[in-house]
Amino acid sequence: MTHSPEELLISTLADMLAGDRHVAVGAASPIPGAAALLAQAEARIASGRRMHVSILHSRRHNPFTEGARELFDAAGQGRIDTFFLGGVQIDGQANINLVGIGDYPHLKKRFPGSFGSALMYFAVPRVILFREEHSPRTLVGKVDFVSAPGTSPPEVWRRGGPKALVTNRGVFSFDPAAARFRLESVHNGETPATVAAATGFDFDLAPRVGETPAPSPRRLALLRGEIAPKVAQFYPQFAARVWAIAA
Amino acid sequence: MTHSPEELLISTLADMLAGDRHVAVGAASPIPGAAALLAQAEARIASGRRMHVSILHSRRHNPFTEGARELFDAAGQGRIDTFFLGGVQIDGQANINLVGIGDYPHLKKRFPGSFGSALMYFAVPRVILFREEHSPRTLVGKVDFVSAPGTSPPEVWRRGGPKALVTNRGVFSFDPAAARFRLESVHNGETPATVAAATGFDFDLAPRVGETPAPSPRRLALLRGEIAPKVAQFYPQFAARVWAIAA
Amino acid sequence: MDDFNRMTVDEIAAAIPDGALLGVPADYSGVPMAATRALIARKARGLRLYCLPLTTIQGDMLIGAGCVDSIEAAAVTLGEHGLAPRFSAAVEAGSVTMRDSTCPALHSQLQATEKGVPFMPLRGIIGSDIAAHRPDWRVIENPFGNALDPILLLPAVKLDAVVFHAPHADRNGNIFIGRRRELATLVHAAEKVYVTVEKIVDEDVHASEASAAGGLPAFYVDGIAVAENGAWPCGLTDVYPPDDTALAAYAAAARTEAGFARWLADQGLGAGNAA
Amino acid sequence: MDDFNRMTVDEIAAAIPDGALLGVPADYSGVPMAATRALIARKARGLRLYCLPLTTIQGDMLIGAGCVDSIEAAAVTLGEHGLAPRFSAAVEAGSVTMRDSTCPALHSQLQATEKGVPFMPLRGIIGSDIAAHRPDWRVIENPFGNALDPILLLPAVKLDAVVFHAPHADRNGNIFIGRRRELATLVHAAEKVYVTVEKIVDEDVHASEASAAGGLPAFYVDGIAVAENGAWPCGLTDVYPPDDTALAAYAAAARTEAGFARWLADQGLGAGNAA
Repeated sequence: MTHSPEELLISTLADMLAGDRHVAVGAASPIPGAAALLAQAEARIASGRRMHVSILHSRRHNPFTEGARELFDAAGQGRIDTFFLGGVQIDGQANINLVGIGDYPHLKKRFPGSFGSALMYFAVPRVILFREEHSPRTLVGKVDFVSAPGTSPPEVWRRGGPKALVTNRGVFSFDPAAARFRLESVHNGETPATVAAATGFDFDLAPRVGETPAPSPRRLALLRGEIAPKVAQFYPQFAARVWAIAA
Repeated sequence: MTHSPEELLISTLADMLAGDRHVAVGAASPIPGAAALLAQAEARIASGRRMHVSILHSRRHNPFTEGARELFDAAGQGRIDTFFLGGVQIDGQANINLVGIGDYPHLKKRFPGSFGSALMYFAVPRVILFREEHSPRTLVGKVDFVSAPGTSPPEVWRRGGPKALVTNRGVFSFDPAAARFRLESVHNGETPATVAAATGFDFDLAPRVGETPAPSPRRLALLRGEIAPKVAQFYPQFAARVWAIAA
Repeated sequence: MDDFNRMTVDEIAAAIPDGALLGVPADYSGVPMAATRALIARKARGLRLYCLPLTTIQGDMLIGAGCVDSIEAAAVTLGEHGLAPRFSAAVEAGSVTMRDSTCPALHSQLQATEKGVPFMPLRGIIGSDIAAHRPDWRVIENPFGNALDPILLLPAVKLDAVVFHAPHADRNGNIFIGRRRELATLVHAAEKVYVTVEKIVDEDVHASEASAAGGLPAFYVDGIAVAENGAWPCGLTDVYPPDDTALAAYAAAARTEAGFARWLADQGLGAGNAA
Repeated sequence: MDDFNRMTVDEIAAAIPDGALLGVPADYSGVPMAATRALIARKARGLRLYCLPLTTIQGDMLIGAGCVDSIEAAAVTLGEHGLAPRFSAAVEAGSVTMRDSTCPALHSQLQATEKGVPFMPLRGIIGSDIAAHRPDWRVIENPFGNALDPILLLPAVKLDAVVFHAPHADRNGNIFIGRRRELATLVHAAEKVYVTVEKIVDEDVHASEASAAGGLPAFYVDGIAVAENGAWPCGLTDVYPPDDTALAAYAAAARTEAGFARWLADQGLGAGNAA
């Protein structure tokens, strides 16, 4: 069964969520949102276990009742196992920049801002960096502005941090002690060399950099049959584009 | 028109609330609660002005929607103008004791505890001390335990504090600079001398200590006609005793 | 199909271990009396009660039955039914340690845990004997002040468990708590969260904005037991009023240790008194 | 009989003075677009926006119309409609000062005022360039720690005013805000509170526990104006969805200053652009 690039990314992210009790997904994140719902469905099928998924963008899947602070409070309490962050720029030390390009505060190009990244990156045990565009423009040697640092000195309280970086070219893990990414797999059509050419920072290589596993037929069927209609409810444009379905 | 002792106290407290925007009344306080509702009705009649009255004991008159912390938060914000506090003991420096009699923690007689007094006494501009029993047992030279101090050193943040002490014998004002009470009026049948004999601390005398003014016929009619039925809804036993009405 | 961990009241009592720091709601806030009777029946021992911010018959019964080592609260009282007799007797005898606090401090120490911070500042309290007897509290100079400005810092408190009673849960395990947001504070600060409810309803608490505003999300909750009249003899807002006759009977009986023991026996809890 | 201070939308805009530190709700939280148009119409100047925690078209329009000196937020964006063009242009040109923050900090600084304390601690953030550019924030050593444990302290922020849009108020002046408790935080931290509503309803918001749980008490509110579709083109939860066509049209028009001016003129706000 063939799959789309988006379905590969959803499948890759879903693998990283197995075992979580509670996955939260921020705004404007259809692929992480679909991955969380897929992992939730698979946990139910495999073991009857309930995985909580909180998708801020969705009326139906947003469980919070104490206003916008509750996600951050829940993260502070250690109740969120995995969260997703992106970045206008991500550098080799996993620092992320959501603010802009240029010499802050005199930016050449202003982006929206840091959102809750400066807390979530510290408080959530597993943060998955997700940025589709994989180029020297997005994956840089040093970010122009640190919205949230990838690592912290030992005396600074930090429950979690970056565990992985997923792009449209491959999958990296992150070693906080070395403050370096390691390429774990490349998507179909890429090699470590093509990935390195598209990356603005140095990274390590896994002993064997394989191809990112394609979603199984069974997983694809679940994704298209059960998950896609749910995603269409809160990301209609994305669902229409990827699965040609309406909300 | 004759009035009961309770009606005199309600009337006396109501006089102290004129001009307030927001009066809050804690648990187990039928007389302060009735006084607040009376002052509210009189402000409406006099000028059409709305005085907010929050009575924690009442489902109907408790406006808070963020749980039990909201009263204290609102006080911290400076939104409560007057609050009432009592005490197992009150001393001449306006320290109040809601905890017990004896050498803390080895008390001879344990009472419930300090409730929110240790914040409210600082945060609310005008705190009215109200204790019906006026005896050397309740108005003491020095409290056995300071649930909340009557005065604070100048460097300690304090927006408000004790403004008056009302008992079943008279009305005192309080001078925080001198940390002393001053007898302002005595209830019918009392004199400064009988009050002094029943008081365990020294206090000053106003230039002319008059008799506590009796409620006017108009006020009594309002109290009995409009306020008493409201009080009966949340203090049925008190209303039955004082006004012989049922909820 | 229920999509939550359904327990019995006895299983909840068994899941709260001896010695636990246990969150206790106020009398207006869903008193878990069915679970309290189950704790007494299982002869719970060494409980440390943390009240938000006070307790009435729940704390008094647990103390009278010998389940409690210490209690932190702004007040322990039977309200209009008078002093809490087993509490007062135990404190006067020195058999239970009372950690005197004040309402906003009890809220703030849980809110610190709620926000994942190690402490919270609070105004007032300085100069009271409450502060004088709390070596776990600190006074610092306000770092943002220009002049001397002492302010109290209170350390975060994390509860081992909380149990409360609520009107209903839905089949997804969301709880309806209405305006009683202090229950959410207790929950956010607790390691384990158990809830007893009057009933399970079919309509999702999150279905409408009005209902959701009074909801507690399922992801906080470790187990739910159905216990009809589970707050009795305390009341449950908009569901049933307090049973003042039963509360008055308790207040009268509990004035003496013997009277309390008889009252427990009448409740089928005769073997629950202090070991 | 209405028992609240009824105002018009224009009176609300007039009551918010030039230079005010103005609370701004997020796009999911009752965006006061009618009041925003009235602020532009009255040529408000020098506003300092404090967003909880972000703003979309409201902040972008106010900036484009020259009403804003500075803005503090975790993000300014048109969401699925792209970057906020007037915001980005103004920040790039240096004509508006952006005070970059992060969502939980924006909540905590208002919660400090809510609790009447001078500061609140917050975890994380240390080592970010957000913290590096905020001289008003302090790092201290945790007084309760045993080892080195730096923690950020954030000073309390008191807003001069807040205005937001809500589904309804009752005749006693209570506001229904549903689950949007961040609106309560904005209110608690504001000197003056103005609300626009779709309608005034006869049933008291406090009448039932479910409705009261989504209520904001009247005593916080300084004035209420009825403004039907008052959040348009933003949505209002459970009342109407965002008008994506209008938002897309705004996003396209506002890409240039001239396009924005034409768009304002089409809204009858032609004279509102920067002086």
